[in-house]
Amino acid sequence: MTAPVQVQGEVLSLKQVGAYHHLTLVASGIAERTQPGHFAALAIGDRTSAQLLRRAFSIYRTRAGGGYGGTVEVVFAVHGPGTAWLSRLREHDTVDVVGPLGRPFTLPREPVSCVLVGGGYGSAPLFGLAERLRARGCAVHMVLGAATEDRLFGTVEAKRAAQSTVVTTDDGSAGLPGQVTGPLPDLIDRTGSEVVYACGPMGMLAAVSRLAAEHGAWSQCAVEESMACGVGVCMTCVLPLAGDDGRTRMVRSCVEGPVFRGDRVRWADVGTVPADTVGAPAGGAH
Amino acid sequence: MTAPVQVQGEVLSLKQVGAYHHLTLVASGIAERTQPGHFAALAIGDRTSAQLLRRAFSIYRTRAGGGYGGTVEVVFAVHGPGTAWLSRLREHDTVDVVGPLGRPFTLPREPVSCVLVGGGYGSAPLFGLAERLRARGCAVHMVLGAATEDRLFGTVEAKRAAQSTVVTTDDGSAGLPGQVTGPLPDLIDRTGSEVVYACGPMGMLAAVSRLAAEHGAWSQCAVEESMACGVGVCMTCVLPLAGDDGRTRMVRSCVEGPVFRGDRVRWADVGTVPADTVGAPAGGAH
Amino acid sequence: MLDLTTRLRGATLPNPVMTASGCAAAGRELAQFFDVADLGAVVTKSIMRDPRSGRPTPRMAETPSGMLNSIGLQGPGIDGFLARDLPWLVEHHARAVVSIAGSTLGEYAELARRVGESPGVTAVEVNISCPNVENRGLVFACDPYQAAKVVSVVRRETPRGIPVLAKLSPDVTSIVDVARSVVDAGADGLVMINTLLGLTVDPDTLRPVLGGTTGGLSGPAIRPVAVRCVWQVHQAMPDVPIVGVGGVRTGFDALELMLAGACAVQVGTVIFNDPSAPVRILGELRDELAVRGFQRAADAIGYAHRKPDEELL
Amino acid sequence: MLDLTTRLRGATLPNPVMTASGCAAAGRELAQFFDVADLGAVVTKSIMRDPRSGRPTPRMAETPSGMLNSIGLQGPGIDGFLARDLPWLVEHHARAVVSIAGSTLGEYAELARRVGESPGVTAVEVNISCPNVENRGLVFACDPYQAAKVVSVVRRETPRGIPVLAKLSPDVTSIVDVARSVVDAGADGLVMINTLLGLTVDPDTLRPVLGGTTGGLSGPAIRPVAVRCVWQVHQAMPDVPIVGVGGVRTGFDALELMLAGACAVQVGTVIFNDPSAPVRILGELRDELAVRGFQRAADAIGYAHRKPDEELL
Ligand SMILES: Cc1cc2nc3c(=O)[nH]c(=O)nc-3n(C[C@H](O)[C@H](O)[C@H](O)COP(=O)(O)OP(=O)(O)OC[C@H]3O[C@@H](n4cnc5c(N)ncnc54)[C@H](O)[C@@H]3O)c2cc1C
Ligand SMILES: Cc1cc2nc3c(=O)[nH]c(=O)nc-3n(C[C@H](O)[C@H](O)[C@H](O)COP(=O)(O)OP(=O)(O)OC[C@H]3O[C@@H](n4cnc5c(N)ncnc54)[C@H](O)[C@@H]3O)c2cc1C
Ligand SMILES: Cc1cc2nc3c(=O)[nH]c(=O)nc-3n(C[C@H](O)[C@H](O)[C@H](O)COP(=O)(O)O)c2cc1C
Ligand SMILES: Cc1cc2nc3c(=O)[nH]c(=O)nc-3n(C[C@H](O)[C@H](O)[C@H](O)COP(=O)(O)O)c2cc1C
Ligand code: FES
Ligand code: FES
Repeated sequence: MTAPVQVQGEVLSLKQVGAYHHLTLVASGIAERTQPGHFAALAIGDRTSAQLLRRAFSIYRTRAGGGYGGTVEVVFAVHGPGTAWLSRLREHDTVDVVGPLGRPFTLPREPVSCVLVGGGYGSAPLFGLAERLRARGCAVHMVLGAATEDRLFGTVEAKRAAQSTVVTTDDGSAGLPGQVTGPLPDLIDRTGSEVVYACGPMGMLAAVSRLAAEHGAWSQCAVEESMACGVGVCMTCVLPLAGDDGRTRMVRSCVEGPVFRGDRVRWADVGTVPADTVGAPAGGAH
Repeated sequence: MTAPVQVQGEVLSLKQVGAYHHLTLVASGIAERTQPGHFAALAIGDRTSAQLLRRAFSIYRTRAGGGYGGTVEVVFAVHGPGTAWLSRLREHDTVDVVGPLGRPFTLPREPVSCVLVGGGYGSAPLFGLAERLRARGCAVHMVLGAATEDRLFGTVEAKRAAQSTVVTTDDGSAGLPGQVTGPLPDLIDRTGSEVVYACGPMGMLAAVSRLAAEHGAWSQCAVEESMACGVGVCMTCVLPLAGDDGRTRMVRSCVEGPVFRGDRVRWADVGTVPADTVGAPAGGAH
Repeated sequence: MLDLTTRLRGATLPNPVMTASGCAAAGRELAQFFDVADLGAVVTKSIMRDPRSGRPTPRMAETPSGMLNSIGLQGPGIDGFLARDLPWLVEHHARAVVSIAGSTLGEYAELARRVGESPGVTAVEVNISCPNVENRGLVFACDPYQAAKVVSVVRRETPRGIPVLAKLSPDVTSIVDVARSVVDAGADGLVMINTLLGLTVDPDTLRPVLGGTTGGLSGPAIRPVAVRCVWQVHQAMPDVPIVGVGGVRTGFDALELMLAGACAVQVGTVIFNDPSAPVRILGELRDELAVRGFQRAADAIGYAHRKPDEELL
Repeated sequence: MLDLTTRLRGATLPNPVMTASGCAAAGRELAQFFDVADLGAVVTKSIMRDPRSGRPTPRMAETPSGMLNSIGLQGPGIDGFLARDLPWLVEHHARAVVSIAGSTLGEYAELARRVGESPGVTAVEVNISCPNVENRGLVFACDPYQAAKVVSVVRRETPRGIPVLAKLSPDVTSIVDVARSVVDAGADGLVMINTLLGLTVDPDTLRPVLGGTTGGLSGPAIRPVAVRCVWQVHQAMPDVPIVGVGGVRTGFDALELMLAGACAVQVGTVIFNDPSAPVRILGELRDELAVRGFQRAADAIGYAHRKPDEELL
């Protein structure tokens, strides 16, 4: 695990990209440490802010510091007060950032074919990943999906980053109508991909890891669990994961994730504590 | 009492003036109703703000609306989180304003001489007052005092607004060394002033009203009591005031003030409930 | 058309939004910002038998997402209230819920009688968060037995047609126990919650800020406690009307209290932030209900108690 | 040089700032942001006898200036804790305050014994805000008698040299009564306050947000309640060491709890906002003491109880 740093980031730019906001912060020390799949946790407002909890965002891109300390970029959708506050930031405003956090994507040792699946802003961490994979001689194929065209992120960039790209939208406003899971099985088979990397909504991740397994590929899924601290001290971000010993434990997705082996996450049981979990209550919930 | 309005003010400008900030808001409906001594109550932050209570500021100046709705101006010192937030406002930001609030200064029927005493930012409401007084043929003399030169407000404007101006600073960094109460007695006598208007710290107001009385003048003091609502519903802003019937009551300075007859305020008892107050507890505090 | 009608035993209100006692005086000042008749009801500042000066200043301190107050029930006394305040509310077609506070059972009884005799009273709210001078100054609300005694005398002295609402304090080990005993004593409904006891120290004097040393904590900071209290009591006594109060700032906050079991809500501290909050929140509540497909506000009462699988409307 | 030393009966700490139980795990993660040995102490997440999965998610909800949590005491159990967590703290020269939680008196006794036998324990903090499975699931902390029983067994099983601190819940009618009875039962000090019981409803599901339905309210929102509890108990028992906890975000917040009567403070929820908060706050506390002319942190303890006229230093 790379040790995270806590720095006062300075807003270099904030741009609207479709339904999303693309935020670039000058934040020294983070770029150097970041690998694809890492995330950053941003504080909302100043010391008098009523929103105490940090907001977690996948790191989209970083640039190691020249003179002025390196930058880190995230792409976000406005959801509630925290992201609304972030969307109102202006140049030179400061944001307290902690990162890089979590376990990044695991890269294959061999130069195998890989499929990268991104749902909505979930594509953000995949471009850096694609770069790393290709540097290792892996063939990279991307599937980007979203509800509507404006919720797709990076379709143009994908063309550069991947050998092939498939785009899907639920409403058919761009690419194939339907979900990323439509083209996926055939793509895995056709490209003989051995690993599927995915980032997006839990439902999508569950489906992707199932399909990957069915088609003989490993899957690496970056999950999105509600987090209070992002650094491993609060125990709010847990999900049921089967360990090497086959036993299920409630693990913290901020430090043991956000990237997990898809076949280890008990997708159907997320949001519950399965009865066979280590330390599960004899008689129902605690 | 003029009915106040609640409007979304838009920041037209925010300028640093010595130790203070001069904020101009476009806020229709307020200018038309404002008289010297009225105040405005500004909300801090948006709907998620942790600072719930409005901040009260004397109205420095207003301009009745041309096309774009009129402006209201306040001058403030950064004190805590609320004024700190206000000091970070930028053009076009919106601020929820309620005003005009409270009872303004009472003007003399006759064209008498008046002394206007301002402590620190307390001079802000006096310039509009001076204008009104002179329009009625009153002679206007001003005494502006502060701890240090940068805490004086409007000394230049005072020269235009008043027949004569005296400036004092505690440290002698500008004008006479000492406090406004130094030159006051002589000034009242020399100018034969019949009314002394004052706005500033409570200590100053207490001294001014005593001196005014001693030198045969009425006094009108704009007080500054800690306020939660500013509109008369919370009962936090009270001070002990002797009524026409000679009996003392705890009165709300936001609606029955902020301007009071100096001889009616029980200055020495502010912060207490005098035993002879109407409804005072038999055995100590409630 | 969305039906916002709310029923408290013995009283029907056009909508569920009221002002909270002590945060709207007797309505007059707020009439500058909206028509008080538009609200479900205006709850008046707790009135005592005699005129009362209240506590020394400072009477308030701002706290994170809340405030502390120690007003000390300053007021004109029942005579002044009935002569000047109540008639104004009646003239302006507001539904007046009169909050009463006493320091002895006798005072509560007298207040109930006086208020009950007056025309135009929609309901009586009994503020029992007052020290009982006959019982070592212990707060009535903190003892189920004392709380019940107050409610029973008030109920006895109040005309049948006028509902008596008992306002409870959250500063107890079991609010359900207090709720049960005041309901058994005749309360027609419950108002929850009053402020939490708090204290803050002045950075300059290094002494308590408030003239009253301790004060009542209110505002959005305490909303989760209010929602929890409403939830617990509604679960224990689903048929007892509950008026939810505590930190309501938006229409969803109001709806949240109703989903937890309240049939009406009160807006308090947030009025200081936004004097038109009660009507704003009423409008927002209407929208929150509408977008979720509720036809009647009454259908939202206690909705959050349904099993997760019971699908939405 | 300002003397920050703090004394708890039986233990002396270099400074008054600790982490709050459950907000710093066992220190390891925070060591990425500061040296855990710089703090007065690290209080570990309440440990139970057996490994524990905790409650289903969602386990938290943000609230105005606070949050609700229902973690359900997830943890490795005492064996795992003593094997992996405690040794790490000792190696890193942190003063370890071990928080224990049980569901029966027997569990508390066993935990106290196991912890007491282990090297490097600075103090034991007893989390009594747990349901007593042997008594209809009633929370120990809500009953002075049950609370006292837990504390007495823990005190009995813990080596004399190690202070036992009882952590109290604010959700009681009289925190002074609970404080008195646990002190009589042998508590060497008190930790106040644990979270307030709260609930919030999800705007989408219209059901309680938390997997545990209700949760604990924490953060700056509750600070005035924490300060009040510390104030009341220090006034009643000036000689009992109190560790203040609840909403500490700045050095003045820490000082405020000390002025009210605390000899040490804990930082909890604010760590989630700022992982280096404990050391930041320690530095700010030093400054707040210095600017006010305090030579020793100990001189600030209970300072706010002095008469207004007793002039400052
Ligand atoms: C590892 C990780 C990576 C993420 N990457 C991105 C990204 O690249 N772009 C993006 O737009 N969003 C991302 N999210 C989701 C993002 O954190 C939430 O949308 C955001 O926290 C919502 O904050 P809010 O104040 O707008 O909403 P609110 O609902 O007000 O948030 C309230 C609380 O709930 C938490 N919360 C709410 N929704 C989520 C959620 N979906 N996931 C986690 N916590 C949540 C917040 O952190 C906060 O503590 C990521 C989440 C995680 C855990
Ligand atoms: C009628 C009136 C006119 C005023 N005019 C001016 C003016 O023209 N320029 C100016 O700089 N200040 C003026 N003040 C004082 C100004 O309201 C306070 O400085 C400001 O509210 C402090 O807010 P804060 O958040 O910075 O400080 P905080 O201490 O964080 O404020 C916390 C709470 O205490 C209240 N409060 C704190 N100090 C004061 C105070 N001195 N008076 C009233 N309430 C206070 C605030 O309203 C808020 O509710 C006036 C006050 C009143 C009552
Ligand atoms: C300044 C102030 C005065 C109050 N006075 C009273 C009162 O007289 N009687 C009463 O029952 N409650 C009183 N309350 C409590 C409120 O009615 C309400 O129960 C509490 O503040 C929680 O609601 P809120 O968070 O919306 O303010 C007062 C609250 C405040 C802030
Ligand atoms: C996520 C979380 C977990 C907690 N776990 C524990 C615990 O295991 N044992 C305990 O005694 N208190 C626990 N607490 C309570 C805190 O220690 C503290 O008493 C409370 O949160 C108030 O302090 P704060 O406002 O600084 O967080 C927990 C609090 C939070 C927010
Ligand atoms: S978010 Fe706190 S432990 Fe994962
Ligand atoms: S500030 Fe609320 S009554 Fe004056």
